[in-house]
Amino acid sequence: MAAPVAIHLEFGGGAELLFNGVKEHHVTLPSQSEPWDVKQLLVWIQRNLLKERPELFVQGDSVRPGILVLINDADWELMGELDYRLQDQDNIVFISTLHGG
Amino acid sequence: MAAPVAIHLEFGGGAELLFNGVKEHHVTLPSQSEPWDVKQLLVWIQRNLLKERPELFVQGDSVRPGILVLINDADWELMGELDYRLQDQDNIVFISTLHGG
Amino acid sequence: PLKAKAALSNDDIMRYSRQLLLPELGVQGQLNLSKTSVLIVGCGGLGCPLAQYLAAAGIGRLGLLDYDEVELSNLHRQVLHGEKNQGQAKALSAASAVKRLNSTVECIPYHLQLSPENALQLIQQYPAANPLTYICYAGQTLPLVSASALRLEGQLTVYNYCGGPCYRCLYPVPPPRETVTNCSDGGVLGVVPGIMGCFQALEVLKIASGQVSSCCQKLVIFDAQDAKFRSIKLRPKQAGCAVCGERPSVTQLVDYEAFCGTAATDKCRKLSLL
Amino acid sequence: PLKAKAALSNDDIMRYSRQLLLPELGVQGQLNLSKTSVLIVGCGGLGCPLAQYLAAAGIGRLGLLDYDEVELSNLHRQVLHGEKNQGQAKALSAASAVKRLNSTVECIPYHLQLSPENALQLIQQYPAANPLTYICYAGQTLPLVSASALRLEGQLTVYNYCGGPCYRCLYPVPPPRETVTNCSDGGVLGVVPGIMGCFQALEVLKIASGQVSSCCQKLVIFDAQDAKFRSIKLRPKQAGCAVCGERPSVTQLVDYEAFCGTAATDKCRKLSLL
Ligand SMILES: [Zn+2]
Ligand SMILES: [Zn+2]
Repeated sequence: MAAPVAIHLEFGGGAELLFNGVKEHHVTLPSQSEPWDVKQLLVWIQRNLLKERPELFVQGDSVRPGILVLINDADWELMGELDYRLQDQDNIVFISTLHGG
Repeated sequence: MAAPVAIHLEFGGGAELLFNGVKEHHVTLPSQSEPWDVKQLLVWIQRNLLKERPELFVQGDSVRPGILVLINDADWELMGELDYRLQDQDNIVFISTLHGG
Repeated sequence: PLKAKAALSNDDIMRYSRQLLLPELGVQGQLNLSKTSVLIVGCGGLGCPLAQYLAAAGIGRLGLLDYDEVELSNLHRQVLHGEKNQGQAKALSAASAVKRLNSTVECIPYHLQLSPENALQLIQQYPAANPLTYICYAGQTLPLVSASALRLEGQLTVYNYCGGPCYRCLYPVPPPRETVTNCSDGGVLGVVPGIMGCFQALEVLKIASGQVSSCCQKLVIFDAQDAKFRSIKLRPKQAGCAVCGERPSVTQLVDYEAFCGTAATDKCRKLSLL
Repeated sequence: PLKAKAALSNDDIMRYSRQLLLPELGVQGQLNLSKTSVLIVGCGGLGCPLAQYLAAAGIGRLGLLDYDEVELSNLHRQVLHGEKNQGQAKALSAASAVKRLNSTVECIPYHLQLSPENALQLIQQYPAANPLTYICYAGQTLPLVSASALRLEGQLTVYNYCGGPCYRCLYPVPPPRETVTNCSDGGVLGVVPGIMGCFQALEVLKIASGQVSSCCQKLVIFDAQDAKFRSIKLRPKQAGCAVCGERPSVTQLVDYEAFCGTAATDKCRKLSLL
């Protein structure tokens, strides 16, 4: 069994609008048989936090195009993307690309 | 005996010009009988780092008016000023107030 | 005194439509802006973008104070002025540029130097709902959004606000005159005061519209070389402060510029605002 | 092609004196600026301060591209335009404002919409020492300083620079059209693009003068509500990228705006620059 994982989630660039406008969430992912990875986190977010229009947040088992995922202030592409294993106190940011000015 | 203390010094707002223009310095303060405080640090800086015109950096046993001291991103007034005891890995910033624009 | 608008006109609604959409501002925030007077001290590198964005956003009254005339060496950073304004008073040049952008802003140029004698009188003309003023005097509670820029660095602080310090709390002793470098001596990349002046405008707009400035009791430092901002927690208002403390010894208006050590005829003096 | 200046004129020395003092710029940096051409795509909330500060600093040539006309609802953030310019092409209005500030900058307004057809031809007119251009095409190595601003947030990235990604590396699949919010729908506080446009100008000036941008392989995020900047490390240039990778499948110019999902007639489309 893997222990519960406490992480800090942030949504920005408009992605927070899918979460009642709340930008920061401190959450604890429950204990489960295997370590938590980002792929499982996306499922957990959909079930527990997402308030509306899931198609604007996920596409298949990943985030929808135009949302960048940042793990501890680095592009998730540098960290293993969906396979990254969450550590306690990780900071995960989902940021929607802005257009306009 | 207190162990050596490794700290990170930064100079900005023009104060770096008294240190050959070098803004960041990683230094290790040697072991001594008592713990290092900011007052002793000022003496050490004068002896070991300061390149010119000490009167533009110190006045009496403190920094000259117009220089703010920041300890780990907080005003030193919140931290005990000259009496603050340095901890390993502390970040100490000396910043000269800018005028103009 | 600035009369409060009861409602937005159709033109106002059109002009400000993109910001009225913001829940953080909305109609009430816009009405708050329209009844706010701001005195901008210095129409230079900081004052130009500050005046520009406050006027664009619909501030009610803008006092534009500057003693200098426009010179060619100003134009690399003082972007409200044009080549044709060389020799003209900066306060007047800035006022006409602001008028071109938003004629609904009441715009008052002051071609004079702030002094202990005229400062109080000036401030009394800015007694609106959210008067922002920069003068240090005993018992003051008026916020001052102050910024500076030199070389590739900028600093910003909101004084006299939310329990934070006044200028004198932070600098109880004026710096020696020879330690004060100005833009004439040290140089400055024009877009650095551009960024800092916009930042001032942002914080003024928050305060004036009824939001809270996020720079309360903070010093923001900008390093343009590394493109890094750093936010420093400052000391609170000091009980022993000679200006704002419990037993103030400075009960007259302080000559702020003299206190800061910048000379009166300095061509690039401290352009704090408000 | 822009002819390189051999030396600075007396007027140049006077005008740029405050920035010539900076060791980071100096005479060589100023000469580098004078031989740089920059194409600014969009003369709106970002393009206005960007054009203003690039012109003030002495960039050699400024292409100003915009398809729209000035409207009243632009003026809360598009500070180069004035009330009298309503109905005029933004490219022309911006060009005359820039001329007022610095007549020595070669200023070329383009009242047109960027398309795959005209983009290449346009870029070929910007082949100076440091051509900055924003078009994604195979094998490109030209830096693109891109920014955006919406509501109270801003983002900035330098693409195609120092081993960092191109736009396509970062966003291999275009976002669904319905997820792209623009300023007309979402609103924007005018000074937020002001800050981001100044920030773009800073990074363009670094690259154009021969310094290194500190935003290499980074995304800078600005939250105006909290007055916080955050810098994110991005992925490097991707070997498998369809545009800049080892076996590019996109070998024609890409319609960048279509790729980003912003409609051609969007009144507040992506104002990236370059
Ligand atoms: Zn005080
Ligand atoms: Zn690529």
